[in-house]
Amino acid sequence: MANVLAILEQRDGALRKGAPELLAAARQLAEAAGGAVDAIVFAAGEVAGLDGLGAAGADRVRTVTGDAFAQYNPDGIVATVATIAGEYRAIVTSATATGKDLAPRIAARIGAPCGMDVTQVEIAGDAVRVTRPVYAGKAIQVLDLAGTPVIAVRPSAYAATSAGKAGAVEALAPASFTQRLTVTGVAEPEGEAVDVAEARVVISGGRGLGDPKHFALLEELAAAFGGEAAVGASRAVVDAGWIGHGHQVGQTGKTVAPELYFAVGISGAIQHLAGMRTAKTIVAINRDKDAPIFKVADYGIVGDLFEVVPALTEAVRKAKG
Amino acid sequence: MKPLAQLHPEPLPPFSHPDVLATDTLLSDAEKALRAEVRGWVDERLMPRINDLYFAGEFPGEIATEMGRMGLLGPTTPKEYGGPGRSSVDYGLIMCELLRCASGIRSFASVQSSLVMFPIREYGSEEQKRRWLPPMARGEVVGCFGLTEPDFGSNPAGMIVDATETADGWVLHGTKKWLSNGPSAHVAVVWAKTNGSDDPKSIRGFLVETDRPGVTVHRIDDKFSLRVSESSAMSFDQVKLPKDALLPKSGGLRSPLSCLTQARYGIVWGTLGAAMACYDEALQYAVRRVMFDKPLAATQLQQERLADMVTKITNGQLLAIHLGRLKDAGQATPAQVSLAKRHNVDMACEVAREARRLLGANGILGGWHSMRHMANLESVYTYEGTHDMHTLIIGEAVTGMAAYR
Amino acid sequence: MKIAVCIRRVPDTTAKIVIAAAGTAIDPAGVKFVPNPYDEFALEAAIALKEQAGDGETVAVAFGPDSVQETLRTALAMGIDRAVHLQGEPSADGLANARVLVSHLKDGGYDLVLFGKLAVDDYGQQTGAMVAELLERPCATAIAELEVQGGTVKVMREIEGGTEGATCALPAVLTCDKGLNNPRLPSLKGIMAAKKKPLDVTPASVEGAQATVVSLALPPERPAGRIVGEGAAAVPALLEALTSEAKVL
Amino acid sequence: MAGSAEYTGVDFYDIDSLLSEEERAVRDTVRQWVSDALIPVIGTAYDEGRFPKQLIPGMAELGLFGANLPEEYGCAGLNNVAYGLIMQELERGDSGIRSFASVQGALVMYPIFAFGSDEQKQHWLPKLASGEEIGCFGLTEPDFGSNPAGMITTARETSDGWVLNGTKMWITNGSQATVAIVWAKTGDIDDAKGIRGFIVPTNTPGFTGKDQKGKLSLRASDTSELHLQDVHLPKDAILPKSAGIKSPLMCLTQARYGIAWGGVGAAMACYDEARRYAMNRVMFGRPIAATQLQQERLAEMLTEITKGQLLALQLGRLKDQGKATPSRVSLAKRNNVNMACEIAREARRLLGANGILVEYHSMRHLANLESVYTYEGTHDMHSLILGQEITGIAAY
Repeated sequence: MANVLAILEQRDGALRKGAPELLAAARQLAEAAGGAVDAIVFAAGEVAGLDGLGAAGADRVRTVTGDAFAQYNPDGIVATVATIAGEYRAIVTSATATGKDLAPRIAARIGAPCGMDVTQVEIAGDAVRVTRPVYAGKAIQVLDLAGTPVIAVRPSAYAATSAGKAGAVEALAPASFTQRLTVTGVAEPEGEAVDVAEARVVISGGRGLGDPKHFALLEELAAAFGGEAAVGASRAVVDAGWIGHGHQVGQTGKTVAPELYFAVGISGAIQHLAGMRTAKTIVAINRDKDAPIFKVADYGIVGDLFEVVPALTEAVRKAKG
Repeated sequence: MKPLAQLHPEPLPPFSHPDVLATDTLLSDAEKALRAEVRGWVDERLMPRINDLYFAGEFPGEIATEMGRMGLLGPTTPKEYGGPGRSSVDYGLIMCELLRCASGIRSFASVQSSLVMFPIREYGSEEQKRRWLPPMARGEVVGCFGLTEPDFGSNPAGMIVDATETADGWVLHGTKKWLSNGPSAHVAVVWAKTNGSDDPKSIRGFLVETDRPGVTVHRIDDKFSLRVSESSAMSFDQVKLPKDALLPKSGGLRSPLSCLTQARYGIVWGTLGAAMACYDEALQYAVRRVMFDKPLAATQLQQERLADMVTKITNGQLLAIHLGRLKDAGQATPAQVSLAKRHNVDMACEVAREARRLLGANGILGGWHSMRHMANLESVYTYEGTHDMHTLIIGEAVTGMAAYR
Repeated sequence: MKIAVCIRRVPDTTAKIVIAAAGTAIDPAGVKFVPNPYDEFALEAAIALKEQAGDGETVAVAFGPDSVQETLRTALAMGIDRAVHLQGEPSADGLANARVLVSHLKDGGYDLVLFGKLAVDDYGQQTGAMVAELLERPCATAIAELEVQGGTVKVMREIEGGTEGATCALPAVLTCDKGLNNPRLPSLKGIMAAKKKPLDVTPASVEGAQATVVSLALPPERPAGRIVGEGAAAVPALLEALTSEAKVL
Repeated sequence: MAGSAEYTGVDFYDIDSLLSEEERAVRDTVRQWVSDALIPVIGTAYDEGRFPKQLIPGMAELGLFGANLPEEYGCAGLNNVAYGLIMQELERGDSGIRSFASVQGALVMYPIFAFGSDEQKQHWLPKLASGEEIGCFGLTEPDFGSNPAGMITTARETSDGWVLNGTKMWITNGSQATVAIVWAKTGDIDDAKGIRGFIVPTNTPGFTGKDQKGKLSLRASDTSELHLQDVHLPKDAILPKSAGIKSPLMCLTQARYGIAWGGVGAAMACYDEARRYAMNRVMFGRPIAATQLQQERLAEMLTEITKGQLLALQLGRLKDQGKATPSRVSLAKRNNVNMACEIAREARRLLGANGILVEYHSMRHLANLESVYTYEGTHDMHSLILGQEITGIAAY
């Protein structure tokens, strides 16, 4: 009962990014508890990349295969995980849309507490102790969870490690379940490969853009980063209908923690700061040198974004070769 | 739309100034003649259309040369440089009549005279004076003055615009804000720190033609005040200047501040003009407007209002004339100018507001003048040293202690 | 159709957070409390579904101290028909709280139970899915589109890099995300009418909570940054800093 | 940029604790609407000098028109404090928008409610509450501003109705109204007791409304002149219970009551803008909020606002008890508008040169408030109303 189960996500036979980071978190917890890490993957068939999971920290990889798992199938996953939950000290998922959907279902099924959006997980006596931002990052809560807690860990909170574990793959039969919800499919918009919540670089725009069409400037800058950058936005411009709400960063939007965050023409309302303050490096570009955003930014440029952003795009393009 | 001036139910008589304490006896005949001449020109050329210009947010550019012909630009400039060589009191009377019409009109003349021609005269080389002053006095060349920056309003010593000396001249870089006349100016007097220094002592003045590569003028249009004046910001992107762009005798923050003292002196007189215009309008209205079967002017509350106004104006008249005489004697100190600027602007703000209020509902209409003055004076309250800054300058002068830092 | 909307009362998102002396909760003094913003999407969805159907009943349910009655009345003012106050102190354990809600919901005959995606105080983001699990009903979380036709529910939710469609049958449990709708403001007539709508109070308490708050603290301040320069001319300096100092390029 | 942070009001003395939950809910709803719908469009509307008509349906849907009239007429049936809070929040946005709601509620719906027949009430009030009909109030005449009893508009009774003739000026909503409440003399021209109110659909032949152009204040509100030339009205156009100059003055008391609250709202907006600006604007290496002169300015503003809030609230409580006499209303209108004028001016001054730019709000309020200072009884008239109350002697 000292082992940790990490539920990995896949889509169309490819592991979703964030698996190594989740395994790193599971590894640390398992070592503190004196146990091993099991990864589990639900899929319709073969999943590429399972052989690399040992290196990332999985002692064992359990695969559950069947047509029922061609799409995300929470009912099937919950039923199967519930049958093996007794083997584990804790169960972890990524704090993604899918992982956060899944964690509380499993917790409720097995009668365990659930820790959501966790940035640090450790053993504290009989409990599993989790650290998590609350009030949109305006405060940090430490919570002790009894039983076999189900914990959704933020993808950016742990760095992948090279653990060199066995990673032996074993098949597990799915448990029988009642299909209550049927996922009919995933639509991926063209040309918008990176999600704000997942991107290594986020470039957010606010009212200072002046007009919705000027988001094109930010898209060009994102493109210069070559597919690892996404465009975000402040609440004001989302509410004004300049860009879809999926781009909103902040207390009522997405909380992001990219390595590099650009706030362009964003004054820095407290709701926005809450959503991006854990970014590793923050750059602010604003014509108002007194804007609050400069108080949280690591680097600031005071100036007209219509001059600065194109120059920056050009410079990044060159730097990236 | 009909010109707003024609919207009056009945036209008011031409402007005449109040003179309760016979302050006119302190002026010479020549001074009074000059005043009458300027007043006549303003009444004929500007008053009929000033409200329409205000609504449209337009400066009547063609008056530059007319003003030049009348000797209203740089009037204290000596004759050898193309000026009429008038006294400071003359200059004040001109400012008074111009602001009686509109703050934006006076600002135009004041920038040209006190902020452009004055520093050239004071800090320029002989060659610069001969080249620039005569066409400026004629109104053929228009100037503007770049001192304030977006983040350095009351604190010009903090400026970050810089001029770096090169082998064959200077390179100017940075942004200035709140330059009156900017959009029509041919040349700007720009104040910059030099050679990367952060020391206010390194500040020098430069004559920058606005058509030089790297100079960009941004109009500021969305204004509730000074709508007849052309406000702007001006940015200098690595602008190359020849060696002789430098005003050779300028040095340190003291130089631009001496220009401001000239401009503030003009404001002392100008605001007197605005206050007198509002008072006169209110008085003429009060004697004509009948309510409860008698003219407003026959009621105690309006009489109190008018008495307050005229008392304040009389104080302002005495301050202005006395300060002018001191200045002509070479004795006016910057703190004395501050005292009069602070007082007369505040006085004019109060008089304009009370005049507007006496005009009742009509007072919000653009066919009348007091509310326009009231809005303009808010800018005057803030520019050339805010009211608060003058409080602290006077405070420093009387206590010996600086409280603004 | 009978719809329950489970709502919470939270500090206004503009509120400055101050930690109470005990170090496990915020100090509520001077903090303005509002309905949880995500719950407003759920309330709007419920009211709109009823308006669309032309009949049915909408019920707002809240578990919490007496102060949640103000939030329930806001829901009534928006147009919810009646309110149920489960009177008690919620715990830090979402599952224990979910059981309290289920004690009311299980026999309520609800076709649909709606939640906000999360509450902007504790960010627990779990009660809705747990309630569904305990009620053994289908569940979709964080939905941004909703269509109910006959007994069938069609939803869309945003996931990383795309949108996920799903269907289920009524009765169901849904949690609502931003984008689902534009919540209406309570009208003045609605505010007056809210006073006359039923608000039933039932004492409730959590049992068997398995989560304990150890501490609540303010996050570390970010170290002060610096202005690298003005305008486009500062771009090279920025790039240099990102490359050699921050090492993020 | 100005106003990007969320507005949360000004409440230094926990005056919220003196409000009921409904009153706070009403206030919060209107505040939110102003932030979401009004603030984003007001700058352009003001600049262009037009009333933002697109806001009318939203205002009606929230129930902002005649909100203190009974529910049976489609109104919200609020108490007078809640009604006052609506006016406060609307004027936080713009005096012109508050004026619009004020005219519709206090000067059109109120006289129909107070002086109308049952049929008139049933017919007009629900339509005015829903914004289907827009009203205006014709009392002031070009030469009779502070002295409406001197009016020269006449209503002559004929065999089948009435014929109205005259000119009314300074009519808010005049050009877009579908119905006007017009006050006219039915008897001798010197007899103020013969003044009666009439409901005049604005499409009646002989009725014209013309906008007053070239305003430097209340630019987001329509101000018009009404001309009535042989306007024939049916018998039932008269408000049967209207009787003498007292009747329109009762309407003005309603409107002035709203203005006492509106002034507080404008002052709160200016103070809020000035405070935020002072905290952010750095001069001489520190925020200007750190200087004594600006702190004094802010302290003065906050003190005056707090007093104005208490004054408005107490007046509202008195009104709900039927004890808000016209002179009590005069005191509050006079004080709060004057207070708001001072605060708008000082806020503008704190904003420095930026304070003259359209993107900030204080100078717009400053200009608007000059109209508010003058309309619904000028400051001076209220001085004299109070003077008469104190001394028993009329001095006007």
